[in-house]
Amino acid sequence: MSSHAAAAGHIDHHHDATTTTGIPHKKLFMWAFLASDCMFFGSLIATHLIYRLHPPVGTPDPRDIFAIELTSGSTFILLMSSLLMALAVNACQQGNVATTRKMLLGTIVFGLVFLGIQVYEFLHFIHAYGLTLSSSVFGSTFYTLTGTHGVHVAIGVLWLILMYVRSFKPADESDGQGWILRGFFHFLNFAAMVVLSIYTLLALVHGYEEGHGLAYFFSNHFIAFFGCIALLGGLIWFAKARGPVEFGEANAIDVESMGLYWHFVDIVWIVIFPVVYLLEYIVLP
Amino acid sequence: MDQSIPKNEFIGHEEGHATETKRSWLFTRPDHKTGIVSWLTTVDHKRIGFLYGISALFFFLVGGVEALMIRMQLAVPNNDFISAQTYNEMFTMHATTMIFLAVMPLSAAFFNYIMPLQIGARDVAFPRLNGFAFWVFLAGAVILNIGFFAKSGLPDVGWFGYAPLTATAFSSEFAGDMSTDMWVMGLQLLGVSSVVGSLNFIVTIINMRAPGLTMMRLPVFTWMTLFTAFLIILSFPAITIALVEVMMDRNFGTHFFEVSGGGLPILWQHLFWVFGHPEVYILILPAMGIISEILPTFSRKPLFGYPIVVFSGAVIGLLGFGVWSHHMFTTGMGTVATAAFTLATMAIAVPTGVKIFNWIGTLWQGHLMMRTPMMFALGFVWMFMMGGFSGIMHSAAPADAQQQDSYFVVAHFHYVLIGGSIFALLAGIHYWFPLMFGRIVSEFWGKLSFWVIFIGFNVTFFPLHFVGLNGMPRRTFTYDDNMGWSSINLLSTIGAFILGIGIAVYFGVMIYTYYKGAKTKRDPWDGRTLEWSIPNPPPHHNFDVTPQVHARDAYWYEKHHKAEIEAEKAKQAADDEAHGGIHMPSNSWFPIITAAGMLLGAIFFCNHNFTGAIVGGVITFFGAWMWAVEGPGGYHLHPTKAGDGDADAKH
Amino acid sequence: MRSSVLTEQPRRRFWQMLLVALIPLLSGGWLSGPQSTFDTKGPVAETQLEVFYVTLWVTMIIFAIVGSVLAYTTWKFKARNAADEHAEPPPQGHGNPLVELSLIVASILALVVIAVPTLKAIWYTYDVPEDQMDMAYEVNAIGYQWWFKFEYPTEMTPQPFGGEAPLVSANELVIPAGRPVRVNLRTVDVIHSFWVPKLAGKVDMIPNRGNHLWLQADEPGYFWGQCAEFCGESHAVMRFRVIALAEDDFANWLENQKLPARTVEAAEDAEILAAMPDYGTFEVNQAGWSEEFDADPMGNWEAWQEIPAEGEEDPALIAAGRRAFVENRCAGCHMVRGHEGMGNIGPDLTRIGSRTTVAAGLLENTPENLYRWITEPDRVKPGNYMYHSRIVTPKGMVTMPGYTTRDPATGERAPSPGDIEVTPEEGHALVAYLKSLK
Amino acid sequence: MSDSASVASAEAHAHEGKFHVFVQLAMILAVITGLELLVIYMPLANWLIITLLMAMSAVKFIAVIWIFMHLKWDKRFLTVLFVIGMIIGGGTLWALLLLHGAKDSAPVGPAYEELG
Ligand code: HEA
Ligand code: HEA
Ligand code: HEC
Ligand code: CUA
Ligand SMILES: [Cu+2]
Repeated sequence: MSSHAAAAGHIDHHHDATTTTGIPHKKLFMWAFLASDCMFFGSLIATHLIYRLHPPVGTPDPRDIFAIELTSGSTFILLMSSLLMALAVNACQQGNVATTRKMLLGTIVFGLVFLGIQVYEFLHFIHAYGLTLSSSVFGSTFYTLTGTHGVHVAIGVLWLILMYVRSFKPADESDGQGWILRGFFHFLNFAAMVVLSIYTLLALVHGYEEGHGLAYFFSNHFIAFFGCIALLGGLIWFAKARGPVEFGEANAIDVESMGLYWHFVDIVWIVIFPVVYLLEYIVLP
Repeated sequence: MDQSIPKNEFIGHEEGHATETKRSWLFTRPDHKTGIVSWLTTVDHKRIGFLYGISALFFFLVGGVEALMIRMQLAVPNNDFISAQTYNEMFTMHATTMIFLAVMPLSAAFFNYIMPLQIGARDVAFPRLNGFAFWVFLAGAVILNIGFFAKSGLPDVGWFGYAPLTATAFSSEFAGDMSTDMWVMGLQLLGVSSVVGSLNFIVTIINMRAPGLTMMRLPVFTWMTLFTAFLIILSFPAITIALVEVMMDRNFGTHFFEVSGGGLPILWQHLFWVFGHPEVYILILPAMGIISEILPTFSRKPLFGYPIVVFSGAVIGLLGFGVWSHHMFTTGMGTVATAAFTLATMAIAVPTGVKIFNWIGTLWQGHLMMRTPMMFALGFVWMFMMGGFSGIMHSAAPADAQQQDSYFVVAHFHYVLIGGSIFALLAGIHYWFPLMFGRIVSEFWGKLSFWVIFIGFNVTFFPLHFVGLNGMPRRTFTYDDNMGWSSINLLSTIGAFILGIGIAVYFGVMIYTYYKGAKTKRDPWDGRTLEWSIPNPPPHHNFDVTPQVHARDAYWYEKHHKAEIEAEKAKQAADDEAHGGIHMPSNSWFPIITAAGMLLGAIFFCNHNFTGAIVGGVITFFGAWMWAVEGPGGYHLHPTKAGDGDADAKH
Repeated sequence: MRSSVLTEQPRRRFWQMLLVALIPLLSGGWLSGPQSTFDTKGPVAETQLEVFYVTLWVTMIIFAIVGSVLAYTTWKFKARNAADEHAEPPPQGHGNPLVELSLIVASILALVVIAVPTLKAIWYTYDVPEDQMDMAYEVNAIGYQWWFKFEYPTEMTPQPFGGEAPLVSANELVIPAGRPVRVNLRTVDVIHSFWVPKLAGKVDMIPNRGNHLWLQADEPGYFWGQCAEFCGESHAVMRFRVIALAEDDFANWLENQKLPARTVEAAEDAEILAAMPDYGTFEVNQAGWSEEFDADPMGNWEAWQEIPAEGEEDPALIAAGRRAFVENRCAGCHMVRGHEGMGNIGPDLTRIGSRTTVAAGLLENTPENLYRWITEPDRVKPGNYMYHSRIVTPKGMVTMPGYTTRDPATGERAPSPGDIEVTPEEGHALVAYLKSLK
Repeated sequence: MSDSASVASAEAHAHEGKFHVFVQLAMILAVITGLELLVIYMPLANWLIITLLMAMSAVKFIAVIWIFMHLKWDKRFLTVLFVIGMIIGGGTLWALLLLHGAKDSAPVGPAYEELG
């Protein structure tokens, strides 16, 4: 609780006078959690590698399945989202709400692109190569490991969206539950937008892969496409300025904790990428 | 417990927050100070500690009754008191209950209740999260025990659930048997609870110490809380993953431990014991912390070799992560691995020994007050030492090849678990009872219960060493009379009933004391740490004035530097007032709502009702979100202003 | 004392046993059972016991020292009265690094004393010593819920479907004495563990893992063994025996084992002569051992191998049993090499008549016990897969028609279609048939 | 507490500066990712490639926690805290791989027969 410092008009982001060590509670909490998460992903990666060390009969050759270019692309995307996240924290610490929001949005979009690629990748592996959770141990460990990472990303995206919506909380709370309701719909709008646009995009990609043109896409996914546009309009309406907000430097610690989580998800991928994907190209004879 | 705080004490929220009246109905904080709602929504660490304690003691009795069922069945050869299936359910639930639902939460009760008091804090760092940890614990406990009332029955795979026995093929007697799913989900929720709670304690201890309370002045119990919390956050993820893998195998057809698909059951053992061994230190370190508080108090001397006791706690914790395979000496790991784990395991005797030596050093030249807590503490030192020695016998792998999965192991771990953890926890209850409830247990009855428990315990478990070396395997519902095990088993059963009587006496005395016991003044034992500086039972806000710490054993110092402290207190009180009084967190509904969502989701998931599981998930999400939106909240107290606050006479 | 005494005079029994229990170690009675780890009969168990003694002595000595200091301290510094308690607090000393350090060093030294023999023994017990490798005998032990299959990979026998396969036996492992035996440990379902305390410590049988152990019986003898890893409902009664034979006896035994099952020919018109005793009903989980057998297990084992003289058997009954074996679908699960038995789900029964136990070491192989097992396997061994034949589907285990179940309320048999129902007549015939398989 | 205005502006400056640090770092990391992809196609010895890969991902890992997650500017305690988790998690991973790589742990059974 950095309220006393907030009252003094300036927040020292590296030192919180209300705690013994000067480290804000939330930051300490998050780092301890991340230490714990190391063990979490350590165990998962260990499981995957142990089965790679001893592939049972009938294990497919991952090199036939992986599309390394695509995965490199998503690796890059996640890296860039990490950059945006860092910039969002930076902006928030300076009380720059507008930039914070932009950076948050960017992080969300990049996170979603990563997830989209992962979903696409999974679907592709399933349909093109028949690699499923139960088709082989490789499928089990691969999907569980990358899927768990994906769930981490998804949770991160959810958190980011909630934080984004939170940044519109009006300073003047005199209308009681008004802002809560608005926040709720804002979130719903956002969530619907995410789901629908991923659907639309996948449809587009799918249509393209099948060799259909844009015309086909529009005639078949008309509603989804315009639904997206409408929801986008909704988001813009929600984002309209409505007077001062209760969001700023004092919330930097929240954004920062979220950022730590997001970066951690990124570094987990930094490990998974070489270990799960790249190693396959050299280790097996 | 029930501090009634008049409504007019609410002077609104912190700067920048709207005041109470303007809040939406959804976020009107429940401000009940008494009644059921006050308990459901509580964020007070003392109340949460109390809830943990009560549930743990309840489950201790449940686990004890399960133990008695085991012992009844084994009393005579070829008994058919209970069926093989029931027997297997009993030892599985006995162990799971005792470890996860009795000893761990009882330790958590002390972490919650005592640790913040020892560091001079008014609550933990995240009060609502603390409530959440408790409710999730309860949810896990409920799921584990649903089998008592459901067709599937209780889990029957043993407390370490070795794959592939947990696969549907071997543990589902009929389609839709979900006892093992319940076990998996129950442990999973308990894991969430423990990890969340521990993160909270870590932040609290690191960040909320009273001014002047440097790390090297922390009471040893607080240190051990910290180490335990670290062990929990670093070891539970391993079992979480292992359980996820079993869950996937059972529900989504993966092959993690599915033998025909190439699964390696040995991997489950590794992942389980990567968690499992640190877990046994999770059970013993808090106990050692309690002992390190009691022995100095009743010897009226500081702990001998404080830094080295603390340091050895850290070493035990750290080494504890490198010895897990000593539970797997018979799995054919090969010579090098076996040798490495043997040596690492033996190494743990050194820091543990250091603790024993320092406890004896503490007693040396003290004025030993032989009160009940002290009796239990001394009992602990003796019994734990014996349990440790049988641990050393296990650590020699070739000898362990004859002991593994025999009753010798059962004897070993009951010595460390009962003679160790349980003795220390019982000591702790006695020791802090006057602080918690303002009443003191009769010495006669307390000592009587100690002796009955002590004798019963040894009669039960000492002979089990022999029956184990005489070749009796554990987890067997029956045995033949020609094996030479009969007399020992009968003796052990008799012992278990003596132990049961001892425990019944213990609880009887506690309940009596709670209602009718002699009232006591503040600080009845002439304590050394900060928790004794406050009135009993402690007020809602713990400390009227944030304490200043000048030395280890802070309260002992205060008592011997009265004048200096008085002046300091006055200044600190003025300081607190200048900051607008003491900030206290508000109650909240959302921790329990979030936990309830998890409970629902988990139960539905076990039943393969995925819609229900999603509903549970949505409730969880909703609870967590509202929790975030309602904000920390809080109000201010002014205990040092004339007329309110501490009514107790200053000591 | 037969345990049937228990049901007759539970009270007297109780006090008797209590009395025995109170005379601990003196007689050594607590450590001298058939599975005692102290009564070692081979080099592996011997080595393990020596290591145990080292740990025991070291910890006992430390216990004696630390315990005496602790006891002395408690006695010496105890406050003896209220005045004592309220006396001025003692000096508030904080510790003594020198004491700490020397105790740490002493502890480490004590551990080194344990560690050295331990390490040596780890290498020794791991596998047959290099110089004896060529004389080692190899067998495979395979765990099933809840019995053991033993294979002799070096002894090939012709198979009913043609070709050759290793000699198979169940629940009683016969090994040559005075020779190292290397046991390959496998399992078909869950984890089991192979433990013959007098010969060697246990090693687990883990799916998808190639474990092994070695042991050696210095002298011929009869040893008790037990599964020592929890493996489901009947883990407690998953037992086995090891019989070590002198080299010649072992060779003879092998020769006999390799032959097809013994056949007792009955004349077309032979009549069943033997009386069929009424065994009554059996208690659940009733004891299945006898003092007569335990008095000389090895002698009894040898007696069991004898082929009955002409006239001691009832050929007609045996023939009826052989028919019943087919009619009751026993043949689908059990192998009787040379006869109709073709199954491999259950234990090989080619020589069941010469085994001293049935139901995986649980019951002494008397006609009464055998009858009990084949008529009411559920009362002998909870959950066993002879009684419930099973199929495993992804959704869990489904029980197939098996033995008829009893109505839990009335205790009456309640057959459902397709169930096996062994009538008393068939039961006696089956017993005679199985007993004839020597 | 650093309440004074001058410190505040210095801080603000530092933040300005961090913008460039972050962007530059992201560029470097992107380049390393490209190199990772390149190196697996290089005609080098396996051990060398593995070492290179591990080294590069370690560099990325450390860079992210050190700069993006600003451990560099935070209290050292946080670094220690995280490193404890990293060492225990990584150590366990490593030990598990060693244990399973040992000869005695080579799987045996129908599911593995062809390779056996
Ligand atoms: C509170 C819990 C607790 C504690 C503290 C311990 C402490 C120890 N344990 Fe125990 N253990 C369990 C709980 C615990 N254990 C449980 C529950 C199981 C069974 C799990 C299951 O299978 O279900 C188990 C099983 C177990 C095994 C596996 C047995 C088997 O299944 O084959 C082993 C093997 O090495 C072992 C060893 C040790 C050792 C070396 C210690 C050491 O930490 C002990 C150290 C203490 C001392 C040695 C005494 C004091 C020291 C001195 C006075 C100094 C001088 C001494 C010397 C130099 C020797 N334990
Ligand atoms: C902290 C842990 C803990 C504790 C405290 C205990 C306590 C006891 N345990 Fe247990 N035990 C384990 C942990 C623990 N155990 C574990 C981990 C296993 C391994 C399981 C496995 O193999 O998977 C095990 C296994 C185990 C076995 C071996 C089973 C087997 O392998 O087949 C036995 C057998 O004697 C046993 C006995 C006892 C007894 C007699 C007590 C006694 O101390 C119990 C004392 C308590 C009471 C007797 C209750 C008294 C209460 C009343 C009298 C009032 C009742 C009234 C109401 C409820 C209204 N335990
Ligand atoms: C569904 C398969 C199945 C059928 C049918 C079956 N058995 Fe069995 N049998 C088993 C199994 C499995 C065991 C091992 C049980 C155990 O010990 O847990 C066994 C064990 C035995 C044993 C004990 C072997 C030993 O060495 O311990 C005998 C004898 C036996 N069966 C006889 C019979 C007879 C006679 C019949 C027919 C009436 C029969 N079995 C039908 C599966 C079957
Ligand atoms: Cu097989 Cu226990
Ligand atoms: Cu252990």
